[in-house]
Order: sequence, then structure tokens, then C-alpha cells
Amino acid sequence: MSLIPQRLANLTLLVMIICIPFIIYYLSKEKKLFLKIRRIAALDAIEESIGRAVEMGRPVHFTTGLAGITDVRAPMTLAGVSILSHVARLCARLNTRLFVTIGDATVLPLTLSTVREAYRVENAMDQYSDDIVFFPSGGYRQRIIQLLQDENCAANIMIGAFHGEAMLLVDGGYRAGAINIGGNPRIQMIPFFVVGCDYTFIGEENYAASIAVSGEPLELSYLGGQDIIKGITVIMIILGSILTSFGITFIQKILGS
Amino acid sequence: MQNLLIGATIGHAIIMSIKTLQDNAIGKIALNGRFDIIIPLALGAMLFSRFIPKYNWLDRYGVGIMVAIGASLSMSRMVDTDIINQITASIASLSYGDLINFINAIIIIFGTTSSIAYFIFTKEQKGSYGLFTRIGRIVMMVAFGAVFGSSLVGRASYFVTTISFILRDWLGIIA
Amino acid sequence: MSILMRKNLPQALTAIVGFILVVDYYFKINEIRLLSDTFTLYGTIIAAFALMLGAFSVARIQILNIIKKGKEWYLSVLLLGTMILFISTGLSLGTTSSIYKTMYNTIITIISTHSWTLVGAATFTAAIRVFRVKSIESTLLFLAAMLVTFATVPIGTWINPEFKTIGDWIMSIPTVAGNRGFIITAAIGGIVLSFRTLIGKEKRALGVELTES
Amino acid sequence: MSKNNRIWKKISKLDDRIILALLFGSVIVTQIFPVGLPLPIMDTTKWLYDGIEKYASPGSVIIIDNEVSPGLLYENGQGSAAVMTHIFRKPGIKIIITHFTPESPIMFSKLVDLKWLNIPDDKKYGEDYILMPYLPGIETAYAAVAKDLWIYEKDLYGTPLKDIPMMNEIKTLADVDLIFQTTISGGHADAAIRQWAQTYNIPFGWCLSAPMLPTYMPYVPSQAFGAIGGVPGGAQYELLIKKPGNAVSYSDSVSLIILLSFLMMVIVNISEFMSKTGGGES
Repeated sequence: MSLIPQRLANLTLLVMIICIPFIIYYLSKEKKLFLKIRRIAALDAIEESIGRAVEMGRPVHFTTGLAGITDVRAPMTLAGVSILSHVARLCARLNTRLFVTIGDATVLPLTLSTVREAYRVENAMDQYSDDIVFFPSGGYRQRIIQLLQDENCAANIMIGAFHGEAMLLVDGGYRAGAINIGGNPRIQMIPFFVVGCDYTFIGEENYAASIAVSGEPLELSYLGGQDIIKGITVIMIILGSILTSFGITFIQKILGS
Repeated sequence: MQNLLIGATIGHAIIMSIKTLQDNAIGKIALNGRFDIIIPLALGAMLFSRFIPKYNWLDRYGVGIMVAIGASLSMSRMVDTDIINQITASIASLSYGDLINFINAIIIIFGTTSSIAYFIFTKEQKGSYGLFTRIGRIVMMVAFGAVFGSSLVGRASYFVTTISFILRDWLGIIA
Repeated sequence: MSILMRKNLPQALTAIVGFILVVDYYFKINEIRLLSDTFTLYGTIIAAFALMLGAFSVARIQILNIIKKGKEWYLSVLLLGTMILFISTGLSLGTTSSIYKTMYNTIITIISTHSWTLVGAATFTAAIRVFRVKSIESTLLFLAAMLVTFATVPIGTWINPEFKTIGDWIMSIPTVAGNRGFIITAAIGGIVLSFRTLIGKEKRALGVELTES
Repeated sequence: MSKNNRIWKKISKLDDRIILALLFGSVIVTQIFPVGLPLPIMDTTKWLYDGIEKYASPGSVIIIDNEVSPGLLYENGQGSAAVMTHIFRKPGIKIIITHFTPESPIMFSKLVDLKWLNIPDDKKYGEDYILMPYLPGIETAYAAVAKDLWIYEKDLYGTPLKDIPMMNEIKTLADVDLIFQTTISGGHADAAIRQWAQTYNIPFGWCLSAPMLPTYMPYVPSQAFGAIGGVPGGAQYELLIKKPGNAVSYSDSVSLIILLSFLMMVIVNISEFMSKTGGGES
């Protein structure tokens, strides 16, 4: 039983990353700490774009991306689904038409229940029908572009995991004269969203936004805990650089390099 | 076309998995007498229980172990590769070197920290802090620009490669 | 079946195995080392089944489609036919046999290469058409993209050799800074996610439903 | 709106077919009349080359993790082939080629068939290099191989490892001096750098896809000594190892295409701006 010395820093950091969220959760549960998620431009843009759609009397399109909930991309899709509930509620409240497309059959039950629940909460079940959500099996890309064109959507919201096809969906929305709002944590795809979309969720902003709309206390405290770690890394880098400039390599030493 | 592709791919996948099981599982039992290999074989077989509604919970054992291994392996190493090493690599000395060196150090330090700060979600981006995170956003935009440019070249060259493959090797237009 | 066998036991198993593997990375304990090696070996074997499972579930959907005479059932027949052809050839002659390789290259390599090319070309044209310089940020993005690109292609350096220096600088200074912030934050998120998965607090993370569904 | 305005609008909604036609045309022209502009070599490519020159010394054991996939064969196939050729040229080294993608074992032979990768005659299979079969479970598989290279009972052709001479003194990853990975999947890249390069700190080189290269720059050169991305990287590397390859001859076409596309982007933006401001009324 002996600790491998050069991994002490690693272990400490890991323990911190794991424990701090629980402390935050406890504090916020005890009302000792009040957490609030910062403004996320793209999230406000969603409401704005739906408002615009209502004014124009044109529908809204939402897609949860290519991935399902049975592989490593599941968290991205789930973030999309919880933002979908927000979008669906807005559409139900403002009484505008909504189209939801999914890229993988495994998401179908979840999305259906999410949308139905949203319409139920806004007691707008008269507007609800099961074909709001549909799964374009095969030719996901073409079908969505077709939909955007035919229904002449005013907002095209894409949140989830996207691959090569992202740019084409953006293009579809652009041609339909819709406001494009994209969200995708995969860094290789983000630039394509940034150049094409009017508003973009960058990386982790997806998860943050999904928590902001769902407002689960546990999730929120996890986010808060992560933020503390991020703060620590920022301080470490700046402090380390200042010290190093004076020839003190203290930070590097405690990080075991 | 697409169906041919899918069919072939899953056929290949099945072959590959069978071969792996032959060599690594059965082979280990036969050659090295590792009879404990029967455990993962059983767990793996249990994965298929999801097709039988009554016993579909059985697959959680196999899945559980896979998830556990994947998650624990990645999480312990991530701390090193993606956090500690990144921090130490970002720590730059401002004192020595010429002006260029100094500027680069500044960009690395503030670019990295501000782009981290951009992803702090429970603090409102106001005042000087807001400015700081704005810098982060701008630095990230430059990074995205690099990614976008690289993708453009990638796609362009990919396009060219395939076309000239068609011209050269199929149609033989070009010598 | 009791909730214990359905839920608690698998979760406990996940937690224990995960814990052992994590401990193995930090401490030198021979027993733990032995266990973790064994588990990793087990992991590869179970993963083989998982691969097979994925393939089977696709095949299953197709078979159901044929039985129900669903839409485009003949395509499903084609799909299954190809699959069976590959499996039989692979099993009888082996995957390293020239016949199998030829089949593979004629079907998989060619089709997938060209479908990729089409997507690539479409993306390329779309990128050209959709790119809008709206703000300072998108202007920066555009400039960075242009400089990096011109550093990589001959014409850039032919116009002005300095392009290469600038491109290299962008690649090794601002790009690193921006992406590093991205990597660090993503890693922190990923670690928290993995941990929650291990303790069964994450419902569907890493694509598995470890809870009652 | 004025007439010019309408023209601007038309231009700003540039049609796919026009773009594609232009691109096709430029490719064909440059393929038939190559100019042969000198290709610039990025620093990262140079670093990869130098690193391999440095670490692939006689007596060293090298792992080539080959994850070339059929879909993107033209993306990083040539690059990886070029680097592999470079490694294979080195005298007195032992090479282990691993596969963690079901497709990649066949892709290796495809690289050889296409003459992209040429293995010198003095390199004998089983004595100087060995092909390992596919192993599933990405992160797990990398970790398992790192712990024990003999997790493979047999090589790709079904020969038991104990009958293969070169494997006698190679047991775990600790006996390995250099790793080169070629992949287009982030999962594989992350797994390799975590489970191999980091855990055993071994010199590590990369051949990625073009879009991946910038996003993996933070690891270069601190954790991976060098990296190339996509066809451009491959072309540069072929120049470095003086292998008159395929990729080099495409640089003209790529240059022209890139120039055209940026030109079009600018035009589209200007015309959009003009049509918005209703400019050009004269």
C-alpha cells in the first residue's frame, strides 16, 4: 500500500472535483448559498426567435441532433431534450406551431413525453398531436431541409450532437429565412454553427442552458461545483505565471511536474 | 446503396466480434487455462437479454461493468492529460525572452484563463469580469477560425483527392 | 424480480469495479493491480458482445420490417443479404483472405468514400454560401480562417511568404489558448459526469439506463 | 427595390451548382496543367518528422496504432501512409501495428495495395513488424493492451504470439519507445493519449483529420511531439521524406479551390451588404 508520488496532485484534484459539488449542494439546500445561472445569449435568443415566429405566423423547428441516448453522445442529446421542453412550452403558450425532428429512434419516447408534458402544463392540449415529433428514418438531413422549406419555418433550433451534416441544416434554415440557433458541444462542429447561425451555444453552454431551463437543484450545484474548480485553475495559471516570472516554480512543483 | 453499406458494415462488425471472442476468450481458456474468462462470456451473453422483455434487466450487469471500466479509466487519466498538464503548459514566464515571447506568453495566459472564465456559469458577466470573459470569447473565436480554416482545406483537398482519383484511376483522363 | 437484483446489485457492481480501477491508478497494491488487469481484460470481452449486440439490433429491426412487409422491405432484404454474405465469407475464408478483402473494398470502401465526398462537397458549398460576417467575432473568425488556410496552401506563401509564419503563430498561440480553455472545462464536466455514472446518480449518461425504465 | 439591388440579392443567394461547377472546373484544369507551386511545411509537420527521426533509433520498439477508416481513406490515408513509410525505412527497429477500429486491419492492406505505403524488402513480417487483430472497447482496449501486450493470443493471421520471434522481449507498453497514432475519431485519440502516452509517458505522434488538428493543438508539443492533419499534412510529410506521392500533386488544385472559395465568400458578403443598404443606386 503506497501512493505513487507523482500522482498525488492528480488525486487531490480528483477528490476536489468530486466532493465540492456535494458541499455546494448541501449549502444551497441549507439556503446558505444561492446559485443562479448567468445570462446565456442564445437562450434569450430562443424566446426572441419564437416571438418573431408568432408575429410572422410561421412555425418553429427543433431538432435534437443525430445521436440517440444509447452511446457516449447521450448527454448532448439530453441537454437538447430539456431545452426542447422549454421551447415546447413557449410554443404552446404563444400558440404557434412546432415541428420536432430527431436523428435516432431511441430518443422518440422521451421527446414525445417531453412535448406532451409541456403542452399539458400550458394546458394547450388542443394544439398537441403526436405528429409534432417525427423521426425521419433515413435521409435525416434531406427530410429536415425539406421540412424547413415546405413549412417555411421562422426559427430553426438545433441542439444536440451533430456531425458533417450540421452545415447543411444551417443552410436549410438560412434558405427558409429562419433564425438559426445552434448548440453542439463537439468542438470540431462549433465553427460551422458559429459562422452560419445567428446565435450559438458554445460547448458547455448547452448543459448550462438545459439546467437553467430545468432548474434542478442537484444539477445546479454540480454546475456550481465545476465553476469553483474552473476558478481554481484560472488562479493557478495566473499565479503560477507571476511566480515563474520571478523564478519561483512553486505551482509546477505542487502539480508534480 | 446505403443499405448495402450498412449490411456490409454490420456483417463485418459481427465477424470481428466473433474473431475476437475466438482468439481472446476461447483461446485464453484453451491455451492458458484461464477458466475465469467464463464470467465475462456469461456477462456478455446476458447483454442479449434486452430482447426478452421479462429478463431485460439482466443486461445491466454487463453494461454496468463496461460503463464502470470506461468511466473510471477515462476519469483518472483526464485529470492528468486535460487539466494538470494543460495548466502547467499554460504557465509561462513573462520575465525572460524578447518582446514577441512576452506577447505570446500574455496571449497564452490570458487567452486560456479568460476562455475558462467564459465557461463559469454561476457568475454574471458584468463589469471588468465581463470584459475578461469577452476576451475569452474572442480568443475562442480565433481558435474556431483556425478549426474552420483547417476544415475548409481538409474538405477541399478531400474533394480534390477523390475527383482526381476518379479522373486518374477510373477514367484515366490524366496520366 | 426484486429491485435488489434488478437495480441495486448492478449499480453496486459498477461502483465497486470503478473504484478498484481508480485506486489502481493512484496506489501500488498488487491485489488491486491484479483485479484491475482482470477487469480490463473482461471489459474487452464484454465489449465484443456489445459490438455484436449493436449489429444484431440493426438486423432485428430489418427482419421485423420484412416480416411486417413494412415500407421498402426489399431494401431490408438487400441489407440482410449483404450481411449474411459477409458473415459467411468471413467465417469460411477468414477476413484476411483476398476474396473478403475484394468484397470489402468494392462495397464498403467505395460506397462510404463517395458518400463522404458528397457530404463534404455539400458542406463546402454551404459554408461558402452561409458564411456571414455579422460581428467583430465573426470577422475575427473569418480572418483567422483565411490566415490559417493561406499558410497551408501553396498559393498563400506564393503571394507572400509571411503567411506561413502568421499561420503557424495562430496555430500555436491563440488556437492553443482558446482550445485549452475548452479542453479544461470539458474535462471537468466529463469527470463529474463519469463519477455520477459510477455512483448511479446519472440516469442515461454514457448511453446506458441503469435505472428502472 | 432598384435593379442593382435585385442583382446584388441574386448574387448574395449564390447557387450551389455554380459553386460546384467552378470547383470542378478548377480541379480539372489544375490537374491537367499543374503549376507545381512549392508547398509550405507547417511547424507541426516538421516537429512530427524530427520526433520520428529522433526516437525511431536502432533497437527501439515502435507501436503504430492504425485507425484509418474506409470512409475517410482519402482524408488521412496518405498522411499516415507517409509517416508509416518513414518509420519502416528506419533500420533495426521492431514495429507493432495495432487496430481498435473494425475496419482498420483491412485498411492497412489497402494502403499497401494502393502503393501509398511501401514496406522495404529487408523488413520481414514476424521479425521486424507484426500486425495485431482488432480489439473492441476503445478506452478499455487501449488500457488492456497497455497493461499487457500479450492480451492478443494470436496475430492478425492467426499465428500464436509465442511462435513470433520479435514478441519475445516485448511484454507491456513499458518496453515501447515510440507511439504513432493515425485516427479520425476523437474517442481513439483521447484514449490513446490518456492510456498510453500519459500513463507510461512515451513519445507520441499523431496523424489526425484536418478539422481535428487545431482542436488537438493544446496537446502539441507538450504531450504529443508532433501532428499532421488531413491531406495537407500528408502532402507536407511526403515532401519531407522525399516520397514522390499522390498528395503533393493536389496542392495546386487545393490552392485554387481555396482561393476561389474565399473570393466567393467575400463576394457573397459584399453583395448581401449592398442589397441590404440598397446601395449602388446611380
